[in-house]
Order: sequence, then C-alpha cells, then structure tokens
Amino acid sequence: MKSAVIVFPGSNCDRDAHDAIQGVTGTAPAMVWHQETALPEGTQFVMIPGGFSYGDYLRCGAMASHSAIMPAIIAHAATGAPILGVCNGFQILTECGLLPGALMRNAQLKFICEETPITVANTNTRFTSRYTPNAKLMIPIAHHDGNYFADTETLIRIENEGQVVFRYGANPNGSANDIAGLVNEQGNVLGMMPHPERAVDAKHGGTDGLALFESLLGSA
Amino acid sequence: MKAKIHVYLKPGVLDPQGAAVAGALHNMGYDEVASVRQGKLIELDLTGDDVEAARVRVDEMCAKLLSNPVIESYSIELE
Amino acid sequence: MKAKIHVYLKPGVLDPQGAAVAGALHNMGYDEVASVRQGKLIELDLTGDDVEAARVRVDEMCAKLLSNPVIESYSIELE
Amino acid sequence: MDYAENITAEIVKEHGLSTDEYQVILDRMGRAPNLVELGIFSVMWSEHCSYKSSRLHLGKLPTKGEKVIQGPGENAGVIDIGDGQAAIFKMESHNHPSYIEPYQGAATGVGGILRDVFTMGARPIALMNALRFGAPDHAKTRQLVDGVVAGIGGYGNCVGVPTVGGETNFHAGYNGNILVNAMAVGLADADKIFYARGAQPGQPIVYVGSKTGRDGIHGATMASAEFDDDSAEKRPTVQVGDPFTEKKLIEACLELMATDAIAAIQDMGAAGLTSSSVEMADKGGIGIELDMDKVPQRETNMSTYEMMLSESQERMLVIMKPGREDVAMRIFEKWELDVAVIGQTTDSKRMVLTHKGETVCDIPIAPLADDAPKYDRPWHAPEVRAQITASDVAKPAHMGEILLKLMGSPDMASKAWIWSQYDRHVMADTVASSQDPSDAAIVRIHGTNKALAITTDCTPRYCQADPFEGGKQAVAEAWRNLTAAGADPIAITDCLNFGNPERREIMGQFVGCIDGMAEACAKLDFPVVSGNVSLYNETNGAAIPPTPAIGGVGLIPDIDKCGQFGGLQEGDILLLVGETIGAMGASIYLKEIEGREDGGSPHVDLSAEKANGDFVRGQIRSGRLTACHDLSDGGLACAAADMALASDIGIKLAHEGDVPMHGFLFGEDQARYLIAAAKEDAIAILQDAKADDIPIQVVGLGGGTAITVNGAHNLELSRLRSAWEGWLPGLMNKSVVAAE
Ligand SMILES: Nc1ncnc2c1ncn2[C@@H]1O[C@H](COP(=O)(O)OP(=O)(O)O)[C@@H](O)[C@H]1O
Ligand SMILES: [Mg+2]
Repeated sequence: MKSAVIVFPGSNCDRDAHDAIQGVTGTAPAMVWHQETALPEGTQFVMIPGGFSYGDYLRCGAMASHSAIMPAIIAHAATGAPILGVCNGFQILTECGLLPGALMRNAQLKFICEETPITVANTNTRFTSRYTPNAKLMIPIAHHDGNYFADTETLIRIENEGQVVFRYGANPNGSANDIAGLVNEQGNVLGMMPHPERAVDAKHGGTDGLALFESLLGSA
Repeated sequence: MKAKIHVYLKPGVLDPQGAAVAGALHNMGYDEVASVRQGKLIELDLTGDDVEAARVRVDEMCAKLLSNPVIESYSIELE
Repeated sequence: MKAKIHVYLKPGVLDPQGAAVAGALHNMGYDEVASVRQGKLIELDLTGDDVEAARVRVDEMCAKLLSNPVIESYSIELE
Repeated sequence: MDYAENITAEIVKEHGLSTDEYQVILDRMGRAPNLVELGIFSVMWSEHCSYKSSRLHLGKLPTKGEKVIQGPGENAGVIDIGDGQAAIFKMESHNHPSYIEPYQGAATGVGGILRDVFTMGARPIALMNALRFGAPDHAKTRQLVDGVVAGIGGYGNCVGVPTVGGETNFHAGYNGNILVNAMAVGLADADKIFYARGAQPGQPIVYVGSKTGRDGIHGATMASAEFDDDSAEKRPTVQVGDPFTEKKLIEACLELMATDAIAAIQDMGAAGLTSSSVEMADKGGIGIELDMDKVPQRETNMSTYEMMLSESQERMLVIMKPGREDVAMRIFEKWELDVAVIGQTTDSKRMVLTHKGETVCDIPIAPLADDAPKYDRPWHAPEVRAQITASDVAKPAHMGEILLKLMGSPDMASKAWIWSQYDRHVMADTVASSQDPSDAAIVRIHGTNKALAITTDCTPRYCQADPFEGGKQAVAEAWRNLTAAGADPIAITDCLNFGNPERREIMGQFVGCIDGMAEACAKLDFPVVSGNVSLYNETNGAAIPPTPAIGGVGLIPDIDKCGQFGGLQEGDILLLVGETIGAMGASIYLKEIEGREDGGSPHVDLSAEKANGDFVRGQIRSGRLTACHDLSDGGLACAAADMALASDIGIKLAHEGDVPMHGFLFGEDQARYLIAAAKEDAIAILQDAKADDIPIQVVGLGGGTAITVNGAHNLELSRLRSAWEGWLPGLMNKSVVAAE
C-alpha cells in the first residue's frame, strides 16, 4: 500500500507514524512537506500525525488546516481514499471540515499523558475490521485539547450513523459521549485522539494499535 | 489601522477554562462572581486606511482562520 | 453587572502566538497584516450593582489571579 | 580610575564589577571601556558565564574515561555508546526565572538545555527534570509546582521530546529559592559531532532563530535611566519561550548539519549574542566582527548594548564554511526562521562591533573568556555531626503505620500528578519512564536493541549534614540507579546548586560536595562530562540546602535484560544485597517521624558500592531476578513498598539479628539493593554472592495483600497505595488555578 505522512512545522509524531506504517505495510510512507500542493503519484493511505503544528497556537490544528497541502488532502478524501488523523491530525481534520465537531481544552485543563482504555465501537470500518466488536484496547493518549465537542444534533447524527469508532473507557478529558475517535459519513476519514502508532511494539506502548494498521492494509 | 477582534465561545458551548476561573475566584472569596467566560482578544496592525475594505478583509480572516464557527463567535472593532 | 477584562502581554514581551498567527495570515495572502498580538478576554457576570465597588474588587481579582503581573497588563470595562 | 564618557564608578558597580575587576579591564584594554564594552565584560565575568568562584574546584572532578569523547568545556558532554554512535547530554538550572515566573522560567529552562544538546549535532531523545520546592504548606509552593510542571510539559511536549523521568523534593529550605534543573540527552553519530571550536578566520557568521528583543537584559543596568528613556515596562526581565520556533530550529539545524557547510555552531544561552560569539572566537583562537544593523530585531531602536546583552530565546549562531551561506539560508527559510548573515570571523583575536556606521566595541577576546578572573574564595568545612543509629532512636510500636506515613510523605509519595502532564512516549522509544517500575528511565536507541538508562539524583539532607559524604552519595546513588536498571553506568552531568559563595560556610559546602563527588567519580569510573553551577540561591541570608544534582547516563546492551521492580511473584525470595547497620542520621525517618534533621550522613563505602552493584548487574543479566530495586530514602521497607505496589503483591519481611527492627527497616545504609527471585534461583544467587564475597541475606517472601514484618505490623497494600498516590493530588487540588 502506498502511503504518505504529512509533515507540518511542529509535527512531532511524524517519525513514529512513518515507522508504524513501515512496520505493518512493509513499505515506507512518503514524508510530504506541508508546502507541497499534491500528494505523491499513486498515494492510497494518508496519515496526518500528532504533534503541535504551528505550536498549537491560536487553536490546535487551525493554522495547519490552511496549509498548501490541504486542498489535495480534501480532494483525496473525496475519492474515498483512507485518511487517518491522530491527535493533532484529528484536530486538523475537524478544523478543515473533513470531520464534524471540534476538540476543546481538556476538562481538567491539564495535558494528559496516559495509557487509556478504549473500546472499539464500530468494527465495520476499513480502519477497524480486524478488531473484534467491543474490543477493549490500551492505547496511549497525550494531549491538552482532546475534549470532543459537537452540538446535540450532530452528536445524534453521528451516533445514529455509527460514525463513532472509539470510545474512552474512563473519560479522561470531558469528551462528549466519551468519543475518542470518529469517521466521516463515508467512513474513509478517521480522526482519533489516542495514538495507535505508539502501540505497535511490545517494548513500547503495547501492540493494541497494530490491528488498525492491519485493517487498513487489508482494505487497500 | 488597528483591528481588535474578540473571539468568544458560543452560548451553549461548555467553557472549562471559564468554569475553572470561576471556581478559583470563589475559593478566594469573590462570591459576587456569578459566572465567567473566557475568550480571545486578537489585535491586528493593518497597513492601508480604507476602513470599509479592511472590515471585509478582517471579517474574512475571522471566518477562515481566527475563529472556529463550530464553537466560537467573533466581533470586530476597527480603529 | 458585567465586567469585561482584557489581558494582554506587556509591550516588549515576546508573543509567539501572535507571531505564528501573523505568519499564517501572510501565507493566506493577507499581506496587509503588519503584526498580531494575542491576548485574553475574560467576562465576569457579577451580582450587585455598585459599579465603583465592583471596579475595586475586579481590579483586585485581576491583580491576584486573572493576569500575570510579570508579563501581562490588563484593562477593565464595566457595563 | 579612568572612566569613559558617561561612565561612572556607580555604573561600573551596577554592572556587578568590583574595583579590582574594573582595573583588570583597564589594563587589558589599555583604555577605559565604553558602555557596550563594559556591558560585555560584565556579562562574561558574571558568575554564570565565567564560573569565577567555582572553576578552581571544578578542576578536581575526573573528566576522562575510556568512553568519554568530549568532557566539560563544550556545550554538552559526549560519550561513546558503541556502533559509531554517541550520547550527548547536559543538565542546567533555571532556578531564579522559575521562581519569578514559574511557567515561562521552567519552559525556557527546557528550551535552553535542548539547544545545548542539538547544537552539537545530536537529536534530543529524552528530557529529565530535577525539582526542589519549598515546604508543601508554604504559601507559594502549590502555585510554583503548578506553573513549573505546566511549563516543563508545555515546552517538552510541544517540541516532541519525551520527558522520561526526574525527581522532586519539598523542603522549607527552598521556600524562597526553588530549584528547576533540566537535563537533555541526545543521540548523534560519533563522527558527526559539532563543536564551538571549529571556526577559522574569514568565515561568515549566520544568525538564526527568533528575532532579538529586549528580554532579560540584566537587572542592575536596567535601573539606570540613562540607558533608556522608555518606561521599565519596555524591558521584561522574564523571557517567554517559543517551543514552536525551537522545534523548527531543531529540525532546521539537524538538516543543515547533515550537509557539510558548518564550521562551528553555538546556541545563544545566557548573555546571548555576546557569549555565543565570544565562545566560538575563543575556542577557535580567532576574532569576530559583527554588523549590528544586520541582527534581526523584534523592536525598534535597539542599541548595541541591548542586542549584545539580550537573552531572547530560540536563537543560534552558526559560522559557515566560506561560500556556503546559501545552504544555511535555504534551509532556514524553508523552516520559516529569521536568518541573516551578521558578520564574519577575523584573525584579530578581537571582538569588533559596528552599528550605524560606527565601531561601538573593540575588545580582545582572551580576557573575556579563558582569561576571565577566577577566585579562590575562602571557605571552612562545616562542623562534623555525630552519627545516629537506630539504637539512638526510640523504637516505634507499629512498623506498618510508620511505613504508611513515610510512603505518604512529600518526598516519597508518587509524583504521578507531575509526570502525567509530560508526554513520555513521543519518538516511540521509551522503554521505561516515570510510570514504570524502573530505577532509571530507559530510552531505546532508535532502530536497535540497545538503550540508554538515565537518572537524576541528589539527597540534599545528606549534603547539608556532611557535604563530602553527600556529594559522594549523590554520585553513588546515580550509579546505583543505573545499575538497578541493568545498565553499565558511563558518565554524569551535574547541576551544582548552592547559596552565596562569598560566605565561607557556603563555599565550604561547595568544596566538600565537589571533593566527595570527585572521589566517587574516580572510584566508580564514572566521569563528569558536562555540568552547570548555580550559586547565590539564597534570600535574606537563608541559603538553600546544598544540592549538587547528578544526572547519570548508562548503556543497556540488550533491552530484553533490563532490571525492574514490578515483577515480584508469589513465593519469590527477597534478598538484601549489602551491609545494614541501621544508619539513621539525616534520614527520611528522622525527618518525618521524629521531626528532626540532625545526625551525620550515612557513610558511602565506594568499594562496596562497586562490588555490590557489579554483582547485582550480573544477576540482572543472568535473567534470574523477578525484581530489583536499589535502596535509598526510607531504606529497606520503602524499597519493599515500591516493589509491592508495582507488582501488586504483598511482601512478608523477616527481621532477625542485632540491628533494631526500625533500623533494619528504615535505616539508610548505602550500597544496597533489594532483589527477588524464585526459590531455586535465589539459592544460586546466594551461592554466587558467597563466592564473590558479597554481603547478602534473605529478608522476606513475596505473597499476600499486605506488607508484614515477622508476621505482624500489617499494612494492607490498598491503604498504602491510597496514601502514596493521594498525597500530591491532595496538595494540588487545593491549589488556586491561574487563568490560562
Ligand atoms: N519531576 C519529575 N518528573 C518526572 N518524573 C519524576 C519527577 N519526580 C519524580 N519522578 C519519577 O518518580 C519516580 C520516583 O522517583 P524517585 O523517588 O526520585 O526515584 P529514586 O529514589 O529511584 O531515585 C521515578 O520514576 C521518577 O522518574
Ligand atoms: Mg532508585
């Protein structure tokens, strides 16, 4: 599977994303600088990694969502290709409108780094097909702004459509409906606060994130 | 020219920062504080002096970048 | 009663947020933006209606909690 | 005395220069300095830059070793970790700024120490922090803890370097002077290390990073109205950190370093442009010429004086090979950093500055750097305190209740409230961090099965009681923690925090600690490769406890053979390695249970330390141990408590022999480890110990849900856990939250 990892100034999980993708797919992803205006020829899967693009200044993900590469990503999403945004990547996906809602400051106002239990709420996506329904995973989170917000109508809609893919076991940040990750209506764009790329190695963070990348590989 | 932009959370959007500040003020004995909302203040220094043109441009900046319509509203003052 | 508090960085204090926002606006083609400063806007709902007394109290809250006197200044508007 | 126009004796004094020092300036310059020159001398001769009170004694520390590639003198120390790679590390203080503005002070401390490491060509891979706060109930403590921790996290999380460990103490001695010591560790190819010393005459000087503002220009001079007509508001004393710019600087510098265009490079730390240019000129034996008009400026009408003394953050100075400026410009512009060629190197061995067409400074380099003043400050050793052992201390009735109290005390309680705010996992190589049952943080070397073990240690109680033993102990404890994690200890960095060196007793503490450290470093083959001195940590004559924080680094050849203390099993035998006499002087027990801090420091027998440590490391690597923990504060019982909590299984301790029970449990004798193994393995270990002449005894058994001693003194783990976990959140949740 040909994949690309987008690098913004301030991205800091780009190498982790690179290694996780390479480890699972056997092929190194292209590292695409935010000032590019096109994805490499033949790109299938795009990952927007975590970090602090533009220092998380103003609002997390806001400035990155206006960078030169974004129109290409939005167009790529429209083709139905898989796009995964993790942590800051999730924030960028909501800021650019590919996913509904917004990620606000954690309810306790503190940065939280912990291994957190999450459950797979929907295994019927190309990101989660390799998980068993309601599987309980341990995946690290590390964020200051992961408190998912959407208005009531939107929440009802995404719940009804099965767009919620991951839920926290013990809500760490105040997220509406314990939402830890969700897909768009078409099901090809996933945003999540927990870091699956930090959970693909028994020596580091466990292996509960592996099946996500394997699902993707299987779907390609 | 200067543009002063106030960005604040829409009514109905929970404001954890405001709530924390309110709690802290109560702990300090400021019981008259009924509620607190926290927003952003963004000041732009602008070249040019066409106020009306500037208002249109700044409004655009707010809609596109400086605020997030899902959770925030804004107001603009030009001086 | 409402108190609107503006908290801004003292002149000369580095404002990384403002600088990054200015850069982003430039990248988006808003070249008229010469510089950006980012501050905080805190709105308090207050019970009671003695404006002068409130001003004294709010000033105290600003000095003690709402602003960081080492790097920030503030101004208060009461309505 | 000879003074230039507009300069008076008063102004010289405000620059912190003594009459004698001013006379040296006159002699070395052959004329009276102008204000810019005076400012430059004053910062270069400050304690911070010149080490004038400490240099003489720092020279006693062993700095060489088989694995040392670069010792003290460069931005950071460099050690060989095999396979053509090097680890580069240093620790630094940001005490005073953190007390004034805890968030920004701590944040910029992290930024500064990272720059010291990536300046040398290393990618930073780990951060540590050693923190000392005042008494928990002191009015400022909670707010300082809140701000410092948020600042460290705010900066480290954003730049994407994991903060993997640290230490935190509370003591009234720090009420007016907290300590914020940050350590950074980086990784580089051993043949691609960049030094400040590489420059030659005729090379262009490139400035990169943030623009220069009027940040942090020093206090004494700020007060003089002649230097500035604007309000004091215009001159912030506190610098604001910009981790986003730092992250871009890291990436951009590493990208530039991968080319072959750099001659020398130096971060702008304290005394910014001044010290960075002087250091490169001094080390290269060259001169330097800067055109101040070209310096990127954040504010209008900045004077040369202000630009040279500014401490604006996130700036670097790079001397390029001739004709290669464009390489730097292209990379730095890609990363949207401010960049400018601001001068060139010369062969004059002088620093010449021009501004608006005039030469505003022309001074010889040597007296600014190598030839700066150095003092042999008078000192006297503190009085020797009597040793205290358990037989001098009343025996408590219920050991379990004592253990509960100790584990819930400020220094012993869990620091999860702190480290849960730090990203410990970014970069995907963290094998063990604060959350894990490991005596040292363990960070894998990317793409290999090797890892670095990292620890920070110091016991100020001991240093106060006996600076010599305390200095020794700090080094020994770092060595022990690395060993307990299964590493081969390699080298240390230090951050020496003391009071006013002009007081004889403080200087005595300093000398004592250094002498003790030197002895331990020599005996343990654990050289010092970098460090930092922070003096004048005192307020109204009350000095901090002497605090020589040690940052130790070791190598784990195979991460499948790490030591850890979370694997204790039902039925495992617990063995205590090392000799126990029940030393109680300056112990946590005395402080928390008896409310006294007297008595001598425990004696550190360095040969025992070495022998016992080497034995334990061997046992870890043999794969026999299910758990291993070094003993430090709170002795055997507290180590057992850590092990039981981490393994979630009880421990039945057995006490016999001459040492009274409370000395056996809580005495702080050094060079000891608590290890656990299944029965057959334990027998083999006992035999090995006997063969190697290592003191060892069986002290208990894993099992149950409580800690017990001789079947009594029961303490349920659930109670222990809530006391241990609850103390810090309990303190902080009372705290006033500042607006963000
Ligand atoms: N300021 C801090 N930052 C990060 N981790 C910390 C901090 N303070 C304490 N810790 C962590 O808490 C644990 C216990 O620390 P400590 O009692 O100092 O260990 P030891 O006695 O083995 O030196 C360690 O994992 C350490 O890294
Ligand atoms: Mg230890």
